[in-house]
Amino acid sequence: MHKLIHTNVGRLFFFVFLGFILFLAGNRVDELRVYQGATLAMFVVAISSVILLTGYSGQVSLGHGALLAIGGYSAVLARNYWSLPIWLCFAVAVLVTAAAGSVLGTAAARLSGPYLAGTTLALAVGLPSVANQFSFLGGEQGLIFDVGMPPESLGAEFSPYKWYFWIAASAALIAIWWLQNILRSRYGRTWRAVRGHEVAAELAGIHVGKAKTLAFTVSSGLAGLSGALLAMTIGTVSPSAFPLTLSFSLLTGAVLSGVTTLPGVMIGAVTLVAMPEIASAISHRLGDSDVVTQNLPGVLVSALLILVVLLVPNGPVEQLRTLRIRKNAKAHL
Amino acid sequence: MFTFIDTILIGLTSGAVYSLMAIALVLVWRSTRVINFAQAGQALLSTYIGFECIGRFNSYWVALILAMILGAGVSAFIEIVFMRTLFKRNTGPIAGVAPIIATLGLLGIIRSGIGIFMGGKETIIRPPVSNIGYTISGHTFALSPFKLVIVSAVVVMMVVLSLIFTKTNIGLALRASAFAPEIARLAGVKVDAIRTLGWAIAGAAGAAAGMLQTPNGTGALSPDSLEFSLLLVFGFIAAVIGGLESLIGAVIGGLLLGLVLAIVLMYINATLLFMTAFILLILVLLVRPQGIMGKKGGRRA
Amino acid sequence: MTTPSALLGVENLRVDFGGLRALNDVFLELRHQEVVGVIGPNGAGKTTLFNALCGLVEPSKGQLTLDGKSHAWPKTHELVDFGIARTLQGVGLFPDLTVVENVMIGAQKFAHTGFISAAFGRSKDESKLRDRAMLALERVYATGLAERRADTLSYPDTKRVAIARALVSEPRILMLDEPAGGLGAEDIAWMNALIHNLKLQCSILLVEHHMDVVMSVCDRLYVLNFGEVISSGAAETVRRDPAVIAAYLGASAT
Amino acid sequence: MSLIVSNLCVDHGAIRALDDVSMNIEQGQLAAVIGANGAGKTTLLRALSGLTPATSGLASWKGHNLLHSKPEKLVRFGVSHVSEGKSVIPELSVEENLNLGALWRRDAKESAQTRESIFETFPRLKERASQLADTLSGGERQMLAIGRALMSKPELLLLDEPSLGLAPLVIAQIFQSIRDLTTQMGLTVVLVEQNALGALEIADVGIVLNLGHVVASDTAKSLIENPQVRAAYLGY
Repeated sequence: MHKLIHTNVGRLFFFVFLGFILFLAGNRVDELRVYQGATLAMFVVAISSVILLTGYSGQVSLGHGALLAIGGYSAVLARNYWSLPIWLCFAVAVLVTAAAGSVLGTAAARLSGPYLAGTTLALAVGLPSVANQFSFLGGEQGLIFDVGMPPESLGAEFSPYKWYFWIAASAALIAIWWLQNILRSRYGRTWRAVRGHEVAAELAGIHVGKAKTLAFTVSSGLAGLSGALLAMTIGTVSPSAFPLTLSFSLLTGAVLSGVTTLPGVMIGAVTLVAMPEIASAISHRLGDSDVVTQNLPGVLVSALLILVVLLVPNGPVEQLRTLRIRKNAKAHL
Repeated sequence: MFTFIDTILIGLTSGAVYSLMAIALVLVWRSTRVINFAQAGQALLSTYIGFECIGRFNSYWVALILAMILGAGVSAFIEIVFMRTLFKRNTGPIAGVAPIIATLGLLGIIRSGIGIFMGGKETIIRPPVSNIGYTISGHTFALSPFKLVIVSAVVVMMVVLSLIFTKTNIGLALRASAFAPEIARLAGVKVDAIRTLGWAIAGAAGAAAGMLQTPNGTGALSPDSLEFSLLLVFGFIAAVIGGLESLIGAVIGGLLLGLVLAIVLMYINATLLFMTAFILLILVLLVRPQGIMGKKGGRRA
Repeated sequence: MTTPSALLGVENLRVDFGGLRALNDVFLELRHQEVVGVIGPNGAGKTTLFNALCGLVEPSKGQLTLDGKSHAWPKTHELVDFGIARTLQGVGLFPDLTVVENVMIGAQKFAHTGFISAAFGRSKDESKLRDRAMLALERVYATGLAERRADTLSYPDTKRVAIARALVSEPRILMLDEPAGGLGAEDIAWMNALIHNLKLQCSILLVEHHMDVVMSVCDRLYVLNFGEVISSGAAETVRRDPAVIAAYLGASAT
Repeated sequence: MSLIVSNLCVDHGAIRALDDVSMNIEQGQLAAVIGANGAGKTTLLRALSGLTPATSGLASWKGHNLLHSKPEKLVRFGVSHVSEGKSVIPELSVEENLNLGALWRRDAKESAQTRESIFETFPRLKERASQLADTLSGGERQMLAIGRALMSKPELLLLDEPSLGLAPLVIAQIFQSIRDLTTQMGLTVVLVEQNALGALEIADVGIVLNLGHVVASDTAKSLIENPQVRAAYLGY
């Protein structure tokens, strides 16, 4: 099994198999779980996007929420104004956000760490307010995103949430398969090289600026997709759907996943999905006061973030791997 | 004409507060090479402390001083407990990002923590003097006694800071540790302690920014209030525009941002504020990727 | 001044750092199948010369010729296309890539897979790149290290891998920045033999402090001091030059 | 009562920079440590001043252990290190650079006296006292760096390549002042130099390092004649 995953065809089969498992799972759990499954898929894509940018190409983005917003709005506009089929709306989201990302990335490639962090932060705060400026973006209330009812061929009992889950899960599977292919190709290698040693990468013939811009573009494409998925699960797009805290949560998810490792992405996504539930369980014990219910998720996520950075800065997955390497090295001696 | 004068006045007062916040960020950046996103959270915490103090001592001024002292303490605590551990352990692939992430986490904890403990209460900080503008020949200008207080408080603090930095031994140690920590250590400066001090001063400056900004707005104090989002984002943009390295740069960045935003606010539309700040930031960085007063990167190999 | 047959020629090179003149009027020539050493005391400007050649610092003035034809100073990422590869003093391996991946990065110019095909998992030339990388590793006797992560290597091993990464682009000119630096006596002897071996395949430009290595491998030397060439010519002649001896041992203080 | 180093080993990651280095320098002596680039000279000084942790071995000054102490502590104990490359802070004025060395001292009057005596030794610094160190020439910077170290009232002065990048005439001046300071103030000096002949001429004793090992150690006079010095530099 392990070996099979390491060939491209093998991985394609693995992903199809995974999709089948998910399909079976989707039929066996209640509506809430199905809805959470869709959210989970959305987070998987969004966190992968952050990991790609921060972990693989070494650029910090504090403003991924803004990219999600671009994706969400473009999908909704494509649906509402041109009535495109739903899969095409997602494609539009990916392409538009990737295009925006390539422009941003060109600027970002010139900036060093703190300046890039500042620029992306400003973008995350600034961009959603644009919606208030132009009436076709729906202002503060935003726009309704209706992906339509599930096809009748799926049967009458097939609920909309299950339909969302199907869409989100297949989108996530395709996106991750696609991303893994890229990361295993010379492009992924190039990004890791640039992050490892810029000058050495340049001497090896890599145009560092182009490589970084490409990473930003691909990451944006994924962010756009997850933005569209987010819009689908909540049914609307509005400035308040993409707050600064979304950007920060995604970063938290990425850190929990171990910024550099894609396999850990589930850890981050599951945590982000489960956090509100854990928080509500705890606040229930504390007597269900409003302020606690509202703020507990924030406290938990932030505390987790700090603990991870302090204790396992490269994420649990990477930490295990390092331990294994050390063990092997000792065995060699 | 009146509108234009008001624009300048609004720009300078809000710019002064952003400058104060930017100074706090620059102090931390210079002493530990960390962008402290928790700065706005610390300012929030200090302002809450100030609010409690107002209740107890019945004086805004005593509360301001106490908030600054306690803000400094909180900031020093964060440096000692979190930053030192972080730098000791931090070697992995995310070495460059980890401090930023840690301060974001702190920001989250402070905000939500305050939300839990204080969120239910109604908290209003009233300005100690009137915030209603002076009226001259029928026009009420955007300059009130409290705005004068803000500007003069910021000016006083800047003068005090620059005196500390240029005239005292501590200031010399602070500058030396920022520019060349190794040489400073060889000269006998306890660089670790000086770093903590840098954080403490930043904490005090941030506390002052919070205590001045809150009554200048609606006066309502809450973890999610607009005032603190403004401080977080605009203080930060001001610092980056200024180049992160220099206190003068922070002041220039703050005032520039304040003026530009005031123009947008008065002549165009308030919803564009954040977008304008972003565009201004991009424009400055496109011309000078290292900020207005920042230094160009050295040799690479 | 440059011989028409020279692979690489530099004339009147000047580099300023702020007010400081790091290089002044420096000239250099590298011919086919030649090993040329650049030596000189600390701070003489040797690495600056390498950096100027590699586009890492910008010369204030100076002419560059490649194959006898005048040429603009190349950008760093274009060097590989001109057939120039360089190792770095600090080695500069990519820490979280395996050894073979590190070397494959050096072979980037032979890769043609487009982004779209890569996304669909059709990286056709991947195995070719790997073969090239393994071949390069073989030339530095490091095939056994191929699957190790670069940050688990011993220092002498990182130096081999760095050279393999430079070699894999099949350069005509190999620039080695202190290949023996930081190595023990045994590894220095090994490096010495390796450079002798490489001589057969490409021309080599070398900055090195270990004089026994320099004397053993170099055909000609340029000696820098205070950013200027104070002596140049055949290795044996240069070594006897009183100006060089003074630069190395220091002039009398009185 | 002297500087004693025995079996000192220092590693930089995987590289062993100093291997089993031992030396013994009497109080009041000027010792020249010479050797080509990469011999481990700078590492030796950094280990002695607490900048680089040692892997194993001992180093003591006046019976006090130098290893495992922070540099800012060792300064208070009389160990001053002028690191490689004219260690001044260009953003500060000349006077501020000097004052930096005496910040930890509690005797304001005496520090002022020290400053005056440094101005006497290097009158050029007095002329430029209020200028930024950035505007100084290479030689002046080196004087300032040494002056800064002297402000800490050192008994053991560690100098790393003061001649680096300076013109021969300036080197001669700097070397002469180092010799004079040693004699006048009764300092013990470890002078790390690539400029072997110049350093040995002013030194009392000399130590030759090569590839992290001590290859020769003798009085400065006899080292000048010693072929091992040439071997360490020129490979013959």
